[in-house]
Amino acid sequence: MLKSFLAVLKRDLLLAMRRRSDIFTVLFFFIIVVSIFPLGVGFEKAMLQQIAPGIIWVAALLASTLALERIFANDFADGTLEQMLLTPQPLGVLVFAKILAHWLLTGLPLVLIAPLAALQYHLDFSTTLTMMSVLLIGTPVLSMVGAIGAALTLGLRGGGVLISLLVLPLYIPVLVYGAGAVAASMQGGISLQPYYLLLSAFLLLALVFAPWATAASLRISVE
Amino acid sequence: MLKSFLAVLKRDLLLAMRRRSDIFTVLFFFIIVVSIFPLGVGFEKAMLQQIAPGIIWVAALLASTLALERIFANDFADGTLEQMLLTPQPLGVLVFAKILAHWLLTGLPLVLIAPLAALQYHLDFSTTLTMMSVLLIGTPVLSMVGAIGAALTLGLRGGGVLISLLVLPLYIPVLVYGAGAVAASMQGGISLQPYYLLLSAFLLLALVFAPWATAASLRISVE
Amino acid sequence: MTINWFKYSSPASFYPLAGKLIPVFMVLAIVLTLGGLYWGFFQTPDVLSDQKQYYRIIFVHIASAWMAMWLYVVMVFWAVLGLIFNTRLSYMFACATAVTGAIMTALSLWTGAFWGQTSWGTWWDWDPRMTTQLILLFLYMGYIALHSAIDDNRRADRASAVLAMVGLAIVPVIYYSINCPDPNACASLHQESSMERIETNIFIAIMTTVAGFWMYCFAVILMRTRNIILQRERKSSWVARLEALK
Amino acid sequence: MSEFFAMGGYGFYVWCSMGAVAVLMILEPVLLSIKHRQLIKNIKRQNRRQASRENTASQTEKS
Amino acid sequence: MTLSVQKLQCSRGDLTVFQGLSFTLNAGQLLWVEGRNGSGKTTLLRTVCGLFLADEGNIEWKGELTKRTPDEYYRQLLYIGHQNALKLDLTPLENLQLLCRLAGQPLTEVQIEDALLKMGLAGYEDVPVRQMSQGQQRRVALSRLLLTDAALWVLDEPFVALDVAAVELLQSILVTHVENEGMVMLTTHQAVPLPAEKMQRISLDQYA
Amino acid sequence: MTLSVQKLQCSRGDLTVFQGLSFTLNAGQLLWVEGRNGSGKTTLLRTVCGLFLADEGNIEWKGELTKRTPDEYYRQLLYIGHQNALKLDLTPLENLQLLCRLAGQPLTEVQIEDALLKMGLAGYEDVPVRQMSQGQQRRVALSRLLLTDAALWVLDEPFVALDVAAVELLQSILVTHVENEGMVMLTTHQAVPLPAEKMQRISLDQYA
Ligand code: HEM
Ligand SMILES: Nc1ncnc2c1ncn2[C@@H]1O[C@H](COP(=O)(O)OP(=O)(O)OP(=O)(O)O)[C@@H](O)[C@H]1O
Ligand SMILES: Nc1ncnc2c1ncn2[C@@H]1O[C@H](COP(=O)(O)OP(=O)(O)OP(=O)(O)O)[C@@H](O)[C@H]1O
Ligand SMILES: [Mg+2]
Ligand SMILES: [Mg+2]
Repeated sequence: MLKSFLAVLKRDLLLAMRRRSDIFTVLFFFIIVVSIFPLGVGFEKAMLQQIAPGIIWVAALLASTLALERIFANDFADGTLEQMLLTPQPLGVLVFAKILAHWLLTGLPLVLIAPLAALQYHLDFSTTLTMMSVLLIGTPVLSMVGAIGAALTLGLRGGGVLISLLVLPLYIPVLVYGAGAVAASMQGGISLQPYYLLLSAFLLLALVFAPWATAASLRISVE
Repeated sequence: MLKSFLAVLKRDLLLAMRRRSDIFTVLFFFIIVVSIFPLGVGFEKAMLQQIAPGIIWVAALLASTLALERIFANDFADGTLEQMLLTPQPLGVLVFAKILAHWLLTGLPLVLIAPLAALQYHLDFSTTLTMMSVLLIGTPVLSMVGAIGAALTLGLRGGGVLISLLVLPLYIPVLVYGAGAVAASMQGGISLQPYYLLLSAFLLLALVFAPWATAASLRISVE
Repeated sequence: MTINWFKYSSPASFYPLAGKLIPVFMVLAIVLTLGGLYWGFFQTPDVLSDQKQYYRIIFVHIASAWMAMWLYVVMVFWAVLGLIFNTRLSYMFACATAVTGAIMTALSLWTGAFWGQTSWGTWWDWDPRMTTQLILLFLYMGYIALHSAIDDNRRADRASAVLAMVGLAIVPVIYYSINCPDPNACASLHQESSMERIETNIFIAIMTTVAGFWMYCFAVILMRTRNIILQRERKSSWVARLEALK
Repeated sequence: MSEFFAMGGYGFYVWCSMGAVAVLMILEPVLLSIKHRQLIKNIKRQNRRQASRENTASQTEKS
Repeated sequence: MTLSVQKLQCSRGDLTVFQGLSFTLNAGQLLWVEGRNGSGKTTLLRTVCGLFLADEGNIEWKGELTKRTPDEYYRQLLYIGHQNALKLDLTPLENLQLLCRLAGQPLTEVQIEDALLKMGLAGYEDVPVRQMSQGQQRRVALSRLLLTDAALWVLDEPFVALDVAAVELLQSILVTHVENEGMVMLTTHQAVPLPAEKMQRISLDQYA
Repeated sequence: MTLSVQKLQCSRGDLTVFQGLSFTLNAGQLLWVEGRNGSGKTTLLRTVCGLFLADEGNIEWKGELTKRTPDEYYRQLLYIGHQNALKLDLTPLENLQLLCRLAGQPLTEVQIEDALLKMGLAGYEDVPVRQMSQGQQRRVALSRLLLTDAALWVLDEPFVALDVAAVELLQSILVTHVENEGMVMLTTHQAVPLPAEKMQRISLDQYA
């Protein structure tokens, strides 16, 4: 079981290495979205600081949903997914490997690039650190929840937008507490612990239920 | 020539009618993106008003890019695009029909739904009108320019995000003047004419060059 | 006597020529860059009082910022030439230029950020020139991303050439729009270049460094072009023969 | 000397900029020449294989 | 009416798929392109249609370079590739209507229904193509052969996914077309029953 | 080792594709599923694999319902459908390695290279599958037959896109498998040279 898990994980990472540009695409999408907002809303420093947590989180949400579209689509189109359904391993484990690979390739880079975005919005150092740590806890939740949406919309026309539609509302709790933590850290004097606890609770719940729900959705979609 | 133009236009509209959900998906994506921002940035009225033009335009940009992914992808996957290349008509005309259909199905609904978004951000009536009219001039430019990106990335892995990467920077002028016009109308006392003139100029340029560039890109991509 | 330019448009005859040119450009690059920096660091103490020593970032900042912009034009030039004449070599040039251009853009942003932190107390501001530079980086990245997302070299070359062309057509519009987001106020817009009011020593240092950067870019682009040639033509007979000579 | 490196208190900023420029501008040609050497090695190997294949082919023809 | 190809050379990536390929196809003839898997049959057909750019060589239709007068050429050309060029959400009727309109040849519903009937798809006129089996979809695509007035048919493995009855039907359609002074260029691993004087064979294995 | 199917009924949308279908497949036998286009062959094979849910009926493997003990069943099952299940960006070697690992049967590179060689793909071990022709891709997918130790092979039109040499090769592989007490269930329009006692035929046209 562990072997199949590692095999799937390794394959997905290998595929990404074959097309390294894929990883950068998501990163740059994030950076571009973050960077074009000021062109629309204006360059006032105080205002930018105030909206920064929201903008950065929404950009992360969007980048993560967009990347999701691909998580199963290729496997479905070329028949690999069918083969995964026909293995003697529990499907949940293979799915978990795929989600993990996906997060490593899209979520983690977002966390690492976030300081750049913070710079553009004039956030100070400690706020930037908070931003990174909530993103680190929050983005896996996004991947997990998003995977369910991706599995459900598999092979449907208009997949990309459709996933966003299903999944974005589900992301709202993460968005609210994620952005809330950053805003709180910016104000100072507020304990951040409750935010971290809540986000970690989301993560745990997602870890337990999401692979299983995704596997079930996949079975439905492939039929 | 006109007949083929109409045939392609009719087919694309027919296809959309067969899956009416597609149109709503883009609309809902727009609405959701516009609506989740306040959750991230807070609900202060003055601030929301200030950022409204930017947010609504960026949401329109994103919705339009996402929808673009599909404009040629299906035709490519099922071989219809090949057949379009093999017709005795100029490809640019057929491409123009496809872009027009795409705008009718995704751009126009955005224009019509914009007042809802304006309501959420407490914009007044005249500002909302300005918003709608600049969207009416601006969204066709987005579709035109975006079609080039869609044609270039045809059949590539990670199409969706890649298109956004290529196309979002090119959307900036429309974003700046589109959002600028709304902001100016909000302030009052500033002439909006230059904004309209500039946006119309963009539209004209796009109308002349984009179908042609898209056709050339399609020929390259189908090979 | 006329030179047969087309002779050098084939990779086979260009490859050895480039091999000879690279050391020349490299040496020029080192001499000019170091010379310019020397001038800037050691011949301008009277101009730069102790408080404004950060001003020395300008030498590399301007050089990289200029190269970033020029290389984009150069890249589009080669790409268009490729589309028109369908010469393999010019596509390879375009492709090689893009990476160096992106690096130069990144450098100008980086040095600019450090400058900003010292002089304005902020790493980043949405100043039109800086913003345009950032968008230029996006355009380079778009070009590179598209090229590397396509497997087939022929399609990759032509597709990214079209993208570069569209990009170049829109860049002035982007620059204009960022520069004067309010068209009503544009009539009064007059951006003067600070180059005119500059002290002679600094001017010399800047210009020498810029020349050095040009030479560096020539050298690096030629090197990358040679690599691309080898990579793409590894199966062809002239490459095999070339190595037999060595 | 240390005064020079201090740059009137701005040493960190000046040398971070210069350092980045130096690192990238040295790294780029170095990486390119490493790549070049790799490519040439690959081509030589390819030539060698080709030659040995042709050798064995001609020998089997003779025998 | 002649299709003549001279000294054609095509490559995919580094690989030269075939070179020095020449042939002439006259009215009332069928050209059967043979070759191993990967010998370049699909590449050749796509090149002849102008969907793939040859490295070298000329393709002439009625003595004119096809690149020069593509509209003229495409009016006479019908290409059916691996893909069926059908919209899965539309019905066979709508699909065929559009494809014919694009080829510059509007048809009435009755004509199309007639063709579908002949292809054994009676009763499926109004079923979305998505809900059909592989073979049924292929049949819809091949109905175009009964509707077109193009002279030159270029078919890439048309027999794939067809059952025995459909294979026979397609064979008879091809024979009729050739006998009516039409031209066919196809790849297949299935034999086509035609007399030798009406059939040319070309094996790509020789041009590698 | 027996696969037995009883009173199977499947429907697609409103349409009942087949009903009352029963058969038993024993070790050392091949089951040839025949039928018109659209008669439900693909649907049947997918149902047997558990990829499609039947309306009614039982599918038993070694006397146990396959739904009940899927892991046991899937360890013995190899399904190759219309699609090749290959990642276009990976090489044949990497693809096959992964597919075997997933099936719970790790293999060495040498074994896989050997299989590729037998399938006539020597020299293509390190070429991304994207750069291969239709037939070559199909050959890569079919290499799994040489590598698997599954007893029951379910193949949906395996001969499609193959050239004559590859068709013969595949036929011989099937015959060997059946002679070694393996089981095969396939759809095809191509004959498989097997003696009558080793071959069952079932025509879906009768169960509509
Ligand atoms: C990330 C930040 C920055 C970027 C992307 C950037 C970009 C550029 C570009 C593109 C140029 C060349 C423009 C031209 O020659 O017309 C330039 C030149 C210049 N920059 Fe920056 N810059 C940045 C930060 C700064 C800062 C903070 C300062 C100074 C306080 C500064 C001062 C200058 C000066 C003085 C020139 C050259 C003189 C001129 O031609 O106007 N830059 N910069
Ligand atoms: N997605 C679908 N939705 C609804 N009906 C379908 C769908 N796919 C197939 N059908 C119908 O189910 C029936 C059986 O299809 P199936 O693909 O199993 O046939 P098949 O025997 O494999 O045919 P072929 O030889 O053409 O491959 C067909 O009549 C078809 O119309
Ligand atoms: N996208 C591609 N990139 C690079 N090489 C390719 C590509 N597609 C095909 N090839 C190569 O080109 C050659 C010819 O391919 P083509 O598809 O024309 O063969 P074919 O004769 O149609 O084969 P088949 O009978 O298998 O369909 C093959 O050797 C293949 O390896
Ligand atoms: Mg083929
Ligand atoms: Mg079938």
